Amino acid sequence: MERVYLQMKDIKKSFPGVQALKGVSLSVHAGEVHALLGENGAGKSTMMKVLGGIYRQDAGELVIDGVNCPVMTPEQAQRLGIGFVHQELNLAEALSVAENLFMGRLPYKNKRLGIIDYRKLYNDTEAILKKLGAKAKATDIVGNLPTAQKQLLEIGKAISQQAKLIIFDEPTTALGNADVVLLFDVIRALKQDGTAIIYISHRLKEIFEICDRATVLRDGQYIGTVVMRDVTQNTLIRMMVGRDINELFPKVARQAGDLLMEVEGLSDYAGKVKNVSFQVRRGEIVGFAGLVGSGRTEVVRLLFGADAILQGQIQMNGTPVCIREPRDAIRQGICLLTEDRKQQGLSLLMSVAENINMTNMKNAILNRNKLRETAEAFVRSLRIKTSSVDAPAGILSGGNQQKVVLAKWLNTAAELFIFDEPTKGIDVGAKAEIYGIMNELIKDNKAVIMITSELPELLGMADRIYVMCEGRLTGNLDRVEATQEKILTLATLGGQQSESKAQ
Amino acid sequence: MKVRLNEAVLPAKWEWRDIALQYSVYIVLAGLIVAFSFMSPMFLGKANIGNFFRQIPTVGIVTVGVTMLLITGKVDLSAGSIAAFAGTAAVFLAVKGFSAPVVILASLIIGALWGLINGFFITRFDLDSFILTLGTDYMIRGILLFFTNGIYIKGVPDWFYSLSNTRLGVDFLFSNTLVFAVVVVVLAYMMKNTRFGRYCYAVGSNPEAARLSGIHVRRHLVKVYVLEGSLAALAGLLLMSNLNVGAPGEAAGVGLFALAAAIIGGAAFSGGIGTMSGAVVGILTLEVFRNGLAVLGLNSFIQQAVTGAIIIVAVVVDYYRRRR
Amino acid sequence: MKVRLNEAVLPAKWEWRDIALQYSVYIVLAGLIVAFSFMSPMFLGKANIGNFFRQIPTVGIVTVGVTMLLITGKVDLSAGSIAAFAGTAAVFLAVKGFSAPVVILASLIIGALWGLINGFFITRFDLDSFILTLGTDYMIRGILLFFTNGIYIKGVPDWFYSLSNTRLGVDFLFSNTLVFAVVVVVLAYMMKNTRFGRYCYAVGSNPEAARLSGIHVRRHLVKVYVLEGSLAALAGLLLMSNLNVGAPGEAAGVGLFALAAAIIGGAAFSGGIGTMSGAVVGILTLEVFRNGLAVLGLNSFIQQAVTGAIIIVAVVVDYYRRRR
Amino acid sequence: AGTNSPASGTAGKKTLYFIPIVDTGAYWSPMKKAAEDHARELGYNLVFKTSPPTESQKNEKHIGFLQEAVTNQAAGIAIAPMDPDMFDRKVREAKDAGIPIVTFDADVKSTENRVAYVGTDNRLAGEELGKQAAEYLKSKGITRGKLALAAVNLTQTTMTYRQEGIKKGFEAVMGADSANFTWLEAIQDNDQASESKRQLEGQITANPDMVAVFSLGSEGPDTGVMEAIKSQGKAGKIYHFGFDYTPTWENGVKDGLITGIVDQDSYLIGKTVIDILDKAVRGETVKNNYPIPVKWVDAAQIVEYGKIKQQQFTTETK
Ligand SMILES: Nc1ncnc2c1ncn2[C@@H]1O[C@H](COP(=O)(O)OP(=O)(O)OP(=O)(O)O)[C@@H](O)[C@H]1O
Ligand SMILES: Nc1ncnc2c1ncn2[C@@H]1O[C@H](COP(=O)(O)OP(=O)(O)OP(=O)(O)O)[C@@H](O)[C@H]1O
Ligand SMILES: O[C@@H]1[C@@H](O)[C@H](O)OC[C@H]1O
Ligand SMILES: [Mg+2]
Ligand SMILES: [Mg+2]
Repeated sequence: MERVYLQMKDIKKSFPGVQALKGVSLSVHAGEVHALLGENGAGKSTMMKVLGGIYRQDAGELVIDGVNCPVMTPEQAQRLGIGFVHQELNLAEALSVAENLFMGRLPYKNKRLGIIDYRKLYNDTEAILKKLGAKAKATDIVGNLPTAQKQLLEIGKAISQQAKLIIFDEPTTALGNADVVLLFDVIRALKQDGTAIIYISHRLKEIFEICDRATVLRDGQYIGTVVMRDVTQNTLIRMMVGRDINELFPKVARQAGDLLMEVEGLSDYAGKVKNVSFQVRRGEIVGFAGLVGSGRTEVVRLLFGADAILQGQIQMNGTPVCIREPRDAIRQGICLLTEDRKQQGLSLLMSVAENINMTNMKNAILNRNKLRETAEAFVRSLRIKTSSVDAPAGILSGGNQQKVVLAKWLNTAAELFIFDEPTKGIDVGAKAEIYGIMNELIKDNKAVIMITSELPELLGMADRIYVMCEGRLTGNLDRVEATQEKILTLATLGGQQSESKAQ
Repeated sequence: MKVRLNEAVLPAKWEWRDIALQYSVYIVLAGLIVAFSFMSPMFLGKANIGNFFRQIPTVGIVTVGVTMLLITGKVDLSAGSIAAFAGTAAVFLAVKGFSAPVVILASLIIGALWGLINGFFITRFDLDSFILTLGTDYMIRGILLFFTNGIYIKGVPDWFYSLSNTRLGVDFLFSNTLVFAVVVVVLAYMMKNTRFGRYCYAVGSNPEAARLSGIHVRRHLVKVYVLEGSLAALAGLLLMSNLNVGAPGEAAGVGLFALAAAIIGGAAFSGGIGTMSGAVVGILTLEVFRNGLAVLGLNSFIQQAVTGAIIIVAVVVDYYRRRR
Repeated sequence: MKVRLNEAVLPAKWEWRDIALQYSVYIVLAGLIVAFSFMSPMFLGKANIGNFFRQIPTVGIVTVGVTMLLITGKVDLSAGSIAAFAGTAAVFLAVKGFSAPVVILASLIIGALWGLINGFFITRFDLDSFILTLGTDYMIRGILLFFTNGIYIKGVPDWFYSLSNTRLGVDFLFSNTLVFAVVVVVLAYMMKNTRFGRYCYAVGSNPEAARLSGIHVRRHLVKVYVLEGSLAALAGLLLMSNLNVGAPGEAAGVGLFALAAAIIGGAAFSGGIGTMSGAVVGILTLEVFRNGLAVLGLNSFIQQAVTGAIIIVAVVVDYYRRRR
Repeated sequence: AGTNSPASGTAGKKTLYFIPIVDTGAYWSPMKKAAEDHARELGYNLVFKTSPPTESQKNEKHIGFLQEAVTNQAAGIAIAPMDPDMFDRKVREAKDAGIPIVTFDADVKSTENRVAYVGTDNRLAGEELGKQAAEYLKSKGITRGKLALAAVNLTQTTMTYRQEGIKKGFEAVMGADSANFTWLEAIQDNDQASESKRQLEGQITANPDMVAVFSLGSEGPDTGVMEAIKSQGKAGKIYHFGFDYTPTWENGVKDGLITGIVDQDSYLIGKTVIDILDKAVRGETVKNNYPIPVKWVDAAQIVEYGKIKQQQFTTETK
């Protein structure tokens, strides 16, 4: 149990303008779940990419199972049994589930000619899928699967490789509660088999639940390694952030104001939203709860004009509005922070400044100085960690990218802010900052719709909570009456039978 | 250029419209055949069918090669020049008196070597395949024309002519058609059932994921270019046999046309998508159309214009298929 | 051909990117100029410089148009045909006796309309721009050839000839060069400092994010195609003025060549990347090279081969630039 | 397009296949008109087959047309073979099938397999042009200098023959002085006027002693050469000799951008082809060769000459 499987000593790595790792050490035992913690941009992913051979360290030593590996490559990492569940999905979307799981290690009827044994391939796949509790079938095309299933596949890939060390880089951001439970079962089983596991997450609750020890980084510096049993949440946060965060959910209760948005009988073409009606008032944070796949994202995409509306009416400030395109919604003062920042939120090749200003190019001829000043102001006020506003958004860490998306919308005259999973991949410090921003917004008599799969966050911040199940609204709970249990019941009730209970 | 997979969730009920769209290319093809045979009795005549089958192998073989490449996420604009180069070289050697096996092997190797060069540059220098093969297209053709001085090579031995032109029992089946059919069947099997084929899809769909799965992506890409180059050479060989000369200016533009056919047949620039049967239907559709127009005796410029139009129609139909 | 937006795509040293982008191409360009001036004393002579400046506008204008389109993430293979169509139509109208403003406006509108058609199909049916414009290329050219019967239109009035050929003070500066320079300056400014230009980068870089930021992506794309079509028309106008005829077969392949130039100049197929100054250096590099070869009086075929080689060299140099 | 199908209400009529390289342009258009007019007069059903100039499998397609004519048992076939060897076998197969074949524009290798060739002898035509050019230069007292040549496509056999002929004719007339002349690399422009213009401009810059240019093939090189001479201010200093009449020449007559051309009488070629084919079909004996001589047209006569010529253009394709 106490066998040291991985040792990374004094790793240094710099990118132009940033020293991402300033001498970080990490030691992981076989059969241990080891958390890697730190704020956004602390260097966690970079550390793991060094381990995976994706980046080459500037200095420092890597010892795996007693073997010194000065230069790591992805191929070598694979040979050494290092499995990687990346923060970003990395699948061959056009291929089947089975092929994704076994690519590179397909079973053959004739090894030399490489003639594939499909029967064995599918059988092996079904076995793994069962172990993962995944709903997908071996022959499904990955591109057609929901994100949660894709995320499970990434995990399955690592497991099926019989890896001795598996790195989970924020594996639960796209998973619902039930899936998280399943994942933890899988992790525990792996641990039993003596697999070493590195677990990265910003959800401290999970860390306490599944991890044995934790190594904390801050600003690329090694802060320390602790045994989970011996620390409190506050100690951990202090190590990460360097200060205390007094209140995780700094909720400011306010009297709800005028009716801002009213939605009647909204449905979409794909059948993922069925006859949804609700209201949002100024000065309130309206939460949407539901299982992953319950259609919350689809509802807000309709409000924003990102998808086409089949039926239903939307009123803003008491007048019906017609929203066909996001630009129509923006004109009505609606904005949407999408759940997928890389694909939908940012132009990764463009600079931070350009991303921030994209929603607000009012004049045909641009004043570049002014745009720059605007961007710099947001970088300061949101504490976006970037070497310059001219850096491409793609090189920022996940959490900082999220802040850029936020800045983009704060830079408009929006009145209704829709946040879809706003704290996905965001560190505790930044989370508190985002909650602070929400409070500012409602103080300005604006309104917020928040979708989140983290129930504590929902209960902590929302004034009212709508619950969705299979495309229908199944409940509308007030802040005071809402509990985890009530929400879960409403979220798992069949859409049909609960129709009467809505509203 | 990204394909949307999200919407393509399978419908619960298969309505006839869905089926129609799923097989849209086949339907377009069938429709064309029916329409043309009404418009001209010559269209389904023995003479025309014979011609059709004898003309399809050249562009057909290039098309399946290019489709394999597209599935792997790459293109080759130099395919036509490779065909001309390898074919002309074969004629040169045949005229010099080398034996059939030597000539054929040499020609295929020449095609493979050009493919190797394309593949090497693209992988070694991480180049866009479009622009690199545009460059090699100019280069290969220029070298070929320079060495031959642009002049046809004559005096082809009889065995060389028979490569394409051996009659197989019936009047409308010749050896080059058979070669084409064999190539299609072998390639279709390979793409579906072998490691090599599946690696093509994996590399085309997500090269990074493929690399992380332990596939040697660069090496695989080079292999695919080598195979595609040999296929182009085979096409060139059959073409020159058909023409009975070594024609260095031949097969210009075949690469682009093959690309159009592959895409009409369902392959995508984004890689990872496409089938051999689709490719064959794609090229058949384009060629039936062009053949029909020629049979109808349309003004040759109008033929060019409507060929453009059919490419557009085919991709628009494909749009409805994707949207289903 | 889709580039995946993971970290690996991003340049390692982004601070130097803009400088480095033009630097390496400049080196190739400067090297070529030095080499040719050693090889031929005529190369830097007044006469040749004059020729060079009069030859560049046609392909140059198409190149900047295509670059704008590439930045927006699209291509146009029909640019050459649009140029020929609009230019020939202008000659037709000029010969019929219409006045200069009418003719010029009509020609630009024709180009814009073809651009509109390209843009409409691509956005309405979500088509791959490569294959759609391959189709319209055939179509536009076919229609043009059909209407003119492939025969040149002659009897061009004097004012039409002056469009390109008015001497501007010095011996080596003519009106078409001036038009080109103005187009470049205006477009460079637009791409950098206007909303239209920045939207091009945003749409090319991530169309979905652009749409969700409130950019009307389709409409923007159509606008870009319309502008690019008009630029192609302008190029065609200057070309026909230079040739003093309406030549319906002219400007074949110019679109592909312009694409090569744009990419050598640093634009990328994946969209979102590229500059006008890069594009100009790209086309200058290719054209200096071709001009030098013509002055040296090299064999036509060898010229073709080395043009291919220079494309390859340029992209390989570009690789080292990216890697720095 | 009623002439395109042998079965289109023309029962009883015999079918002739007519397969030119293309059906458009100043050279081919009159030929097509002549063939159609004349076939109608003689009571034939004429099947006209050709392909677009941009066709990427042009040669294969045309071999196919020939094959089709044989399979459909045409009464007679007229073909412009793009190369003597390429069509040689198919022509033999036609002969074996008992179908008389007339070649035009270019011939096949085994001349015994076709009944007759109608058209220009491209070597002789080239010689004529070369001679005329040399005479002209001599008359201007020019006995040395550089010579250039531009063609659509240097790979076509007809073009190669013409090039050979031009050199031969030029040397024959120039005699000993021909050693003082240097031929520059030939320019190929694929019918892009701007390309031949660009290339020739380069050659003129590098060779101030250029005295003459020849252009062959089509309007592309013709125009390119004229405009290059104009842009370099060499009108009247560099003499330009062309092959084939096109109306575009009129652009250069006034400014001295064209010196003279040899022209093939393509209308006569078309008419003769049908005549000879008719005779062969009816079993009459025909000659082996019907050379249609080219005609030298001086710049001064081009406009007048063109008036007659343009009456032969067909607009039927519209
Ligand atoms: N390719 C790169 N080029 C330049 N800087 C980079 C690059 N990759 C990472 N960085 C920088 O290195 C630092 C560490 O980033 P890293 O992605 O390791 O953070 P992280 O701890 O994983 O954060 P998160 O929790 O947000 O995922 C950040 O400042 C980031 O901007
Ligand atoms: N057919 C599909 N193809 C690809 N991705 C999909 C598909 N369906 C859903 N997704 C993605 O899966 C994720 C969750 O599914 P979905 O959007 O249906 O539920 P949701 O209600 O948005 O979930 P949540 O409750 O987490 O917001 C989203 O990121 C969504 O974009
Ligand atoms: O005879 C010629 C023909 O062979 C060529 O293709 O086009 C024009 C004519 O001069
Ligand atoms: Mg990270
Ligand atoms: Mg969601």
